[in-house]
Amino acid sequence: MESVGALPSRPRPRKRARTRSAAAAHRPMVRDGDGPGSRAAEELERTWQEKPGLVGWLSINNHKTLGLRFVVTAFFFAGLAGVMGGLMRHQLATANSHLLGPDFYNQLFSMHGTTMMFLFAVPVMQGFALYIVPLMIGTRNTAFPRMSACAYWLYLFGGLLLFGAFATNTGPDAGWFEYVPLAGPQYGIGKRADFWNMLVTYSEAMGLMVAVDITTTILKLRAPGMSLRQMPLFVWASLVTSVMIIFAMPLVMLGANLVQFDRMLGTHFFNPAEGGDALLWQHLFWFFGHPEVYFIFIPALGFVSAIIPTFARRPMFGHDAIVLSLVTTGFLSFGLWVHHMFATNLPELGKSFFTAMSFMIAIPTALQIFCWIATIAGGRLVMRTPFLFVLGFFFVLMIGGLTGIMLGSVPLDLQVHDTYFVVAHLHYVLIGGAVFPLFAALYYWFPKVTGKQLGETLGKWHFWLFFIGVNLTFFPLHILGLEGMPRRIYTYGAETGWEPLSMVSAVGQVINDVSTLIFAINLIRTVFFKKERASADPWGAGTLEWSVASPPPRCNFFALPVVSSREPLWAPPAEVTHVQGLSAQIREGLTTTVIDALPDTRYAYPEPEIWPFVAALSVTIWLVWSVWSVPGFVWGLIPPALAFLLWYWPNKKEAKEELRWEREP
Amino acid sequence: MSSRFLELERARLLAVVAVVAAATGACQRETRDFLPPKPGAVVAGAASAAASQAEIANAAAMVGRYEHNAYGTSAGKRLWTWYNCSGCHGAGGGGGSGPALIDDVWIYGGDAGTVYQTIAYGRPNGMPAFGSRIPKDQIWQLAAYVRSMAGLASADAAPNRDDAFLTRTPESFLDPQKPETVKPSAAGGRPQ
Amino acid sequence: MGARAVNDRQAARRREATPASIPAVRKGDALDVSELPSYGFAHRSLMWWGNAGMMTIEGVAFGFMVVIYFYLRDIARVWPDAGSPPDLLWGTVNLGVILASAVPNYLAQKAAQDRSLPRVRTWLYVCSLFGIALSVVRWFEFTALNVRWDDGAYGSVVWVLLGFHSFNLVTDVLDTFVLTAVTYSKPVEGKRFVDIAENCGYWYFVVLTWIPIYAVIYFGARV
Amino acid sequence: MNGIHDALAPAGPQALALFHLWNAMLVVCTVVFALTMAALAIALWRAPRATERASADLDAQPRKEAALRRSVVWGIAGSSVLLLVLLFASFYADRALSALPLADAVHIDLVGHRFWWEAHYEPHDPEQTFATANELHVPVGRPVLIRLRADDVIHSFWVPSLSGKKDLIPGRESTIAVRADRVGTYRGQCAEFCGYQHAQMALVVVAETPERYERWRSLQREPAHAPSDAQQARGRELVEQTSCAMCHAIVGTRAGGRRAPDLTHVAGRGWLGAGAVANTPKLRAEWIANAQKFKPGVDMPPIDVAADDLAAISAYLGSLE
Repeated sequence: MESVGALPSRPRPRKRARTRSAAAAHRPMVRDGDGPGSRAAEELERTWQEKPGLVGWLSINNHKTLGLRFVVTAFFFAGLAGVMGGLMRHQLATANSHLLGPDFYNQLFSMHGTTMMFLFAVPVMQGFALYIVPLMIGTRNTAFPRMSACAYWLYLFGGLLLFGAFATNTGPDAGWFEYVPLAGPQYGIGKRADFWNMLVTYSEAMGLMVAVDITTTILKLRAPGMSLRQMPLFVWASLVTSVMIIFAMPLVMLGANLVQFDRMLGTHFFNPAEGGDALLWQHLFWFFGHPEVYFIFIPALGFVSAIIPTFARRPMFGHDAIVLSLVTTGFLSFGLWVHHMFATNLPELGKSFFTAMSFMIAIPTALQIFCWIATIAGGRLVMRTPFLFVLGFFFVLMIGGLTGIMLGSVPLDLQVHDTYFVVAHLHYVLIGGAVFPLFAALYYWFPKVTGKQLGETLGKWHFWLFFIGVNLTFFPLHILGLEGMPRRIYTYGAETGWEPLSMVSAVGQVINDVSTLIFAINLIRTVFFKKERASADPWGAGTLEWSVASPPPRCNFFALPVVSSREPLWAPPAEVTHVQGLSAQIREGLTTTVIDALPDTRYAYPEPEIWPFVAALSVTIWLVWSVWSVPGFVWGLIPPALAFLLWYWPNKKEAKEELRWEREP
Repeated sequence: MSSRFLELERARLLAVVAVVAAATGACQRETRDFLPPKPGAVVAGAASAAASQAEIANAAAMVGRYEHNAYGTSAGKRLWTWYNCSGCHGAGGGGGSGPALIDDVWIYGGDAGTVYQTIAYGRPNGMPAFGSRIPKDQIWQLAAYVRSMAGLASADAAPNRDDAFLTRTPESFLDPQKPETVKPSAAGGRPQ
Repeated sequence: MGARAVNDRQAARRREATPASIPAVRKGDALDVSELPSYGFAHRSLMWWGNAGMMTIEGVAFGFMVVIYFYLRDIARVWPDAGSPPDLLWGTVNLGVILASAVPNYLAQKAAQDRSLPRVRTWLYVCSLFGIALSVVRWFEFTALNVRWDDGAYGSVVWVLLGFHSFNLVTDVLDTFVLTAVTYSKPVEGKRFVDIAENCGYWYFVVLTWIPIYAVIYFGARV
Repeated sequence: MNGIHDALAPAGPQALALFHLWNAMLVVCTVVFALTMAALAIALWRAPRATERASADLDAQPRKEAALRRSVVWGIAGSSVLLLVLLFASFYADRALSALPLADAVHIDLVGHRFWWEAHYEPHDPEQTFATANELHVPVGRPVLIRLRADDVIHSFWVPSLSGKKDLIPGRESTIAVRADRVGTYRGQCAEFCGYQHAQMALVVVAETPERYERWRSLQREPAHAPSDAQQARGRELVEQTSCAMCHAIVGTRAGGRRAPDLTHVAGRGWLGAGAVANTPKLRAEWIANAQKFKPGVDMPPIDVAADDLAAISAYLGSLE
């Protein structure tokens, strides 16, 4: 799984002292603060080194390894979902084609949607945040690394269970939002909807755990001097996303559990005959659903805001305006959910309120786009692949955003809701708004993560083919939607006249596949066959992550930096440059105050343990057991309770070691 | 060293067997084969109960297959409401002018072949012969559903509650009834 | 405890509570932090922020459960649509006991902030006893709901609302048991007192969320 | 099931209002898109090139920054005004949708089932009412008030050439008012995913002159034609005695099932199975024998019946004009 991470460049693990406490008792207390190559740096390398063997690999809680695992696993799931997308396009290329039966096709589009939204988009953005944010704010690890490790294992087990279910013909078959009567007790036949509800519980738990981890890291572990105004824009985007996740994801976990209670315990939340209501599920889901798509969009805005200054060779124009736009978009996204339900019989006045809100949210994004264009206009440009993808982002996102405004109007939505116009809009906004910036970020931070730069020529081929493929695949769908082609149909009659444009779209899909193939070749060629190593700052960027080696040492900074400007590497050297005095023999970092980042306390990061993996495994046992038997829902709670108890039980060795470095507040 | 290796090997073997068992179990429960194996035959008129044993044996196999198939039993439940079986057997199969179907008392026996025969050829004292009116495939599904009403079918394929007024505990909530505890009624075949 | 000792302790506690109370010393081009404390209470500790995140998550879940309660109540012609409103006895007893449990919880938190192990251990025992009492009262509450969970939308939403709070209550009572046991595992480092203080903070959340839920369950069907 | 199926080919006042709104939105959005892309292109064209090693210029030139700030402010002001314009256009179109005069409207009760549409004309007037399925005939110029109810899962009634869509939600009742101003057949399709055969759950609205509509309506209210030859009589007997009668109803015969489309005047309908197969004698026979071949997952079971019986049934149903 961690093929990219396990690189030849990783230092050979040296034999550790048999018992740390015995060795530590007489060892002099070494403090950090000197540069690389000093005795403290060597001691830090030993302290932050991972345990050997499989147990060691399973108990890694370093934010770089976790971030990498999230991204690699997310791209693995995205590959599978992409194949499903290709299959569907192939099925719809011709009229009356019975290549795929209705049941398998329903599972395909449900799995495509569920995987892309829950198993690819959010985890990959959180993976990038986990990797980049600590480096960008100048700290050694995230605040709760074990919780993020447990979140990764939950994510992996959830994804494997969903694809295991799909492999045994039990994949969800009622769309990626599983509207209730169809996924309810009567029409949701077999265990299919149960597995979907369980996956939602998994992926939301993962999202929430990582969100709390990132929020606490950003607020409390910034380098001294990095006040809120000095924080880089990508860190602002991650903060806004994480806070939104904390307020939105509990709702869909609650909703999925209520549907599961309806199916397993016979409650009547959504049974109209016994007082329930089918629309209640739509309210619950979409109140989370719309912020969900902004969890994917706002980190991508963060990527663009991090990349443009580097390739325009100047600070971002309107930094504060972009921060305010990010925060406003975060708030407004909670007020839009009914624009997914315009075709229901909700009162008209209420719906028009949501039209106004849907139009209003376009303004902060427009402001950001204008600020970016202004930065490009005022800068000196370096036309490299990451910047190309950002330009592709402008084009594709603008079309997606404008069709979004069209969809926001109640009357027009009555014509285009649940048609291929919506399919075109969502792909333009998601591919334009998230996948293009994601590729830009991948090309941008690849040298930092792996120490080698991705090929430029292949990169440009990948960009142009992807750009043409996306537009060729999804633009015709706008027209098909207006010609009445509904969403989620596995076939259509020849008399409908939808065949020619569907064929064009299928051709576009092939071009997409070719571009993804080129990207894969570029990836493999760089990781396994490229020899020359990238420097610490190949793009000449300004933020902190470029001040450490590529790939960064396990402890990130041998001496934590002190920051005095938004682009520390570009600013003239300040008088105070780094922090000294933290322990080099236990994993220690520095917490700082929330607003002005004044040094507050020293903080001992938790040592790597196996318990997060065991806890995630026990939660898996509980959830799978609860799908098959109702008592399993209750007795299944015992394994997780035990796992979390053992996780919390203090480790005597570490307690003794940390006691040596303890100072009263 | 070798014993540990064997133990590892056995653990891996067990895991594979468990996965395959889960897979086949899930496959059988979740298949939606809309085209039945052989198009349902309209059983000729009021053929006497002495229909060929082969046909009954085949029916038992088909009912057994549908009992483990979620789509089959839920189609059976839909047909139960469509063909108004509750008119005589009571809203949740609790009994009315016809005998109750959710208890463990079976006048003519609860095994698959007998239930199929009851529906296809009818019974004295009021059960009409539906053979000529309901295609065979639907009779198999109905028989599978009737057996799941009494808990004789596997619980994880049994249908869940309807989005309607709750008349009984849903079929998938019943703890399975042992077939051998199926008691024939005391009197000579008269419905209680 | 002379007056001077008292206000010394108050000054020490005030210093502990204010972030960046011990400034870092500048040495040449570096900032020396070796004198900084290695843990802090309340929002100086990362555990407090983790707890705040957890409370927000559960607060959102409880909030929307109450919204669902009134959504279903609004579309129902008659409410409660099955069974009669729950008896007031056990709910009110629970309210009383849970409010009373805030006192030992407060004292346990203060003991943890003073880092005196014996006092912490005694008050954690008292909190555990309150926890057991509350769980028993909650069991009777479920029997006094006068409705089954599958009797209709009303029964479902009341059972799930009470169920979620009970899950929350029981997990935090188990937390208190674990913390009491952990006080016996030597050596006791400073960070553990922070954990105990934050768990007491979380218990305030369990107490405070019960008040609106109590009002909704017991008076939502009456008023 | 053929007929005009295009939101850009309006045949009623509501679809026309939406068509105008679509054009307005398209124009405004294309202009905004073009302007923004032009701004980006100019920015790219005029900005000098540099390499990674070029040092970043931190001291922003005041004159240039002020110009950029002015253009950004103008951009935001412009887009906010345009958004307001679109907002009012949307409200205006929304009002036009619900401002349809409902004098002497045709009342239809439409119930959505898994994979077909059940329609009852004039349901409140027992003497006028009759049932039909999947094909609605409406008089040109007269409003049609359709009451939408769902029997199982959520469906969505949508005929793009007439008006926007409206969901049919179980446990809730919604209405939609529609009017066709031009004679013609307008195709619609279920627009909310409802299961295996969501793809083949189409309906057709045939707008015709009031006279033809009255003729059609009076024909629909009569019971089924008596069979005119032996084969049709044999067909009727089979329909009444075998599985057809369990679900289908033919007024005037002993077949009275309520769970499937009413077949009293099935020959008058151009398609069978809600758009699954054309209503020609050969295809009709194949559909009766094995509907799953055309529409896998539909609730109609395949029946094993001899060839001549099948021909008889098909002939009889073909006679029910």
